Amino acid sequence: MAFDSFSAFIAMEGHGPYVWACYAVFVVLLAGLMVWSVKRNQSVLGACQRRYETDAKTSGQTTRKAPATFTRVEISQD
Amino acid sequence: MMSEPLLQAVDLECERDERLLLQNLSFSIVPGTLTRVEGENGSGKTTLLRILAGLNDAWTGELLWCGKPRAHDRESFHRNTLYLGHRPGIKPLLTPMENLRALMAGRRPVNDDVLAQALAGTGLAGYENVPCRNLSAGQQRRVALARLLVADEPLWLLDEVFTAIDAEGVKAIEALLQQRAAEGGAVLVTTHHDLQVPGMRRIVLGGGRGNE
Amino acid sequence: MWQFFHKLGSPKWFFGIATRFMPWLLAGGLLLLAAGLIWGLAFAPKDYLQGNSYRIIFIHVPSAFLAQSIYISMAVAAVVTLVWRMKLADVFVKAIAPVGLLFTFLALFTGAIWGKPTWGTWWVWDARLTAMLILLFLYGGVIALDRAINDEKSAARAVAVLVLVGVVNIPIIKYSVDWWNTLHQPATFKLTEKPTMPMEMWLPLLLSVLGLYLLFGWLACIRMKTEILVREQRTRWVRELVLAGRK
Amino acid sequence: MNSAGRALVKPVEQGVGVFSAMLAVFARDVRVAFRQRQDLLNPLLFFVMVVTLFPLGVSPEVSFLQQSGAGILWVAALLAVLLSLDHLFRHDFDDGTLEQLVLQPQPLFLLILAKTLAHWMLTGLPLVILSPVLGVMVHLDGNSIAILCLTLLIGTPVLSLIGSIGAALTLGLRSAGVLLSLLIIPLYIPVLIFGTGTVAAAAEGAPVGGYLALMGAFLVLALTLAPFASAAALRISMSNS
Repeated sequence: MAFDSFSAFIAMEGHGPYVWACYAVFVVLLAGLMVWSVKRNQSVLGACQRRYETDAKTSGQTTRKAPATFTRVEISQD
Repeated sequence: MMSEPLLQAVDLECERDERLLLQNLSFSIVPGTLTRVEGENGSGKTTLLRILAGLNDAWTGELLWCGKPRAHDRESFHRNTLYLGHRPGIKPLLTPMENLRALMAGRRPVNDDVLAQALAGTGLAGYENVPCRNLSAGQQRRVALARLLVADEPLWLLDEVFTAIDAEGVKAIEALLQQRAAEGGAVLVTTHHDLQVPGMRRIVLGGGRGNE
Repeated sequence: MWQFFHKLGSPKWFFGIATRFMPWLLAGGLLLLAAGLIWGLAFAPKDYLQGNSYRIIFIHVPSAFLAQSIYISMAVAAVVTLVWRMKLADVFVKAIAPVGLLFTFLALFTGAIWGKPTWGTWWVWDARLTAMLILLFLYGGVIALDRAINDEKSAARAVAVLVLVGVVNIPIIKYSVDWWNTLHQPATFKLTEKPTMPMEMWLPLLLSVLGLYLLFGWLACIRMKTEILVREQRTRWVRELVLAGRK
Repeated sequence: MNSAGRALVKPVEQGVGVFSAMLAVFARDVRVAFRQRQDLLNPLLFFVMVVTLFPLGVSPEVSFLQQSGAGILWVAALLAVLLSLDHLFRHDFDDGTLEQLVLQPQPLFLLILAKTLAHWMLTGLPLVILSPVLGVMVHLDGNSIAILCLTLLIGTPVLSLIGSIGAALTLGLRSAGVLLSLLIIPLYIPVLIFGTGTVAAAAEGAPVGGYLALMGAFLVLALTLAPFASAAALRISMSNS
């Protein structure tokens, strides 16, 4: 141990705020990126699952495309 | 006289924005034929033509030029292919004459008399030295079409040639394409105009398969 | 050889390998990083010139290392994308560019904080910091271009061109910034340049660099897996994999 | 349309030489630019205005201007070139001439080189010619002005060449102008550093031959590499449209 006491370790002879701020930001950002990456992975995975499930339900009933008619849309004028 | 195909597509596939636009498309383009690419809006006609012309590189499959992969001799492919797209390739600030000269410059030098004749052939006699921005949309397209009257490329890829052209012009262009095919050129067109030419081949996109 | 190369580019193959390696990467990375940082913070001797503020080196240097090596690895992947059109290479570039941006930012941020006790000011136009700032801009450009192009394949290829242009420029930028620095403020005290560094300082630094590289490996794997899921969700193998994983 | 005299269709074996194709591209761009002279003036006006902002915004003091004049002029020129880059391919892209350029049976990078040189001649070169006047306005001495012009003369083509890569990459995108600046400015930094550094060195009486040679090396590097990158980028942007 390079320090005499725990408080000396925190203070680091006056350089404490700088050192600890750096470490805090480093840890927070790195952990944040890691957590975010995991979260995103899971959300994409979930989205895929939902998609496959709905696909499985609707499979077989392919929707036929309605032909274009270009009829004018009636707008009620109340 | 059935000669070797100029351009051959094997299992062409193109995906765009997560959508499979072209799939399992195989066909060949033979000299002396007129082929029409058919399909509804959004079926990939323009994309297909851009792929064939070499503008779009985002496809898989094989494209053979005179039997060899096109990538092997791109320069010879480009030298022998003429593409006219939706956008006519006409600079509004230049005159028809200057535009035509610039379009021909990288391919084949043609003297101005010939170009003037070509312009006259598209009905633009007298407009040779008017800036193109003063011409109508149809006239601007005619400037681009004037290239067809002097082009010696064996393969023509024409996207929506008849857009903004009047009825008389359409008839004349139809005749030109037919005559070109008769001479041994290969012409591929996309158009919504009801093109009726005897012996015309079809490539149907969207649900259908290639080659009639 | 060719077969192997082809296999290397297959997303399915990568997915399996990545899943197998990821726990090891994560555990090893966290362990080494924690060991390096604790050693550096608490046990490494004080620097006789800078005092305790030098302990920032144990995160500043690894971040800077990664910031640079990530860009270089992106450039290698860019060559692969452009020459062989390997899917996995695009995925790699897209997945790790934000990671590179983060490490560049961390290197800059820790450098700036370190500057305060050392130079008495938050920011000095020091050659290294300035070069790092430009690297941050390069990362920003890569990410902005990737976001701006809708079509994935075009985006990947455009980004590859940009990354390659950037990597050709990096040595030139580095050299010119060094020269500019000597022109304007001759021979300042450099943060990390030490003629001699005792073993007790080197070892924790080495540990944290290694740990961070392993963590980067883990980050790359999970982000690439996500990206592969997004791109390949219509393929059969992803479908089977996802549905099998649910049970 | 009589076909009597026309031979049957045969493959085209021989084309035009690449040099005359390049010349045609160059000539067309110059001609188009001169049909719209106002556009030629815009970067120049921008250049003058940005330089004017510094005495107004910072200080009109002679000593300040003398010291930072070269830097101000360089930054202003860089921004002016950046501003004009958006047009390098955009109009051609919109009217379809760019498609036809890509399809020419010529090496694309050489055609792009011709286009870029035309761009430099129409924007960079006028800036170089105007810079002595502005140099006088920021109280640079004669020697500094001469060196400044020389660095701009070597540096602005590099700006155009590197910029063409960015212009090709951002072609057809929304907010392409801002994105272009984001991509390109970091790559401009070495040229800027050596451009202003050379003038500073000259002001201190140091020999500048070596620095100028180095800038020349940048130019050679940009001339050989940038057109390839632009051509690749252009093909990608074309595929995407």
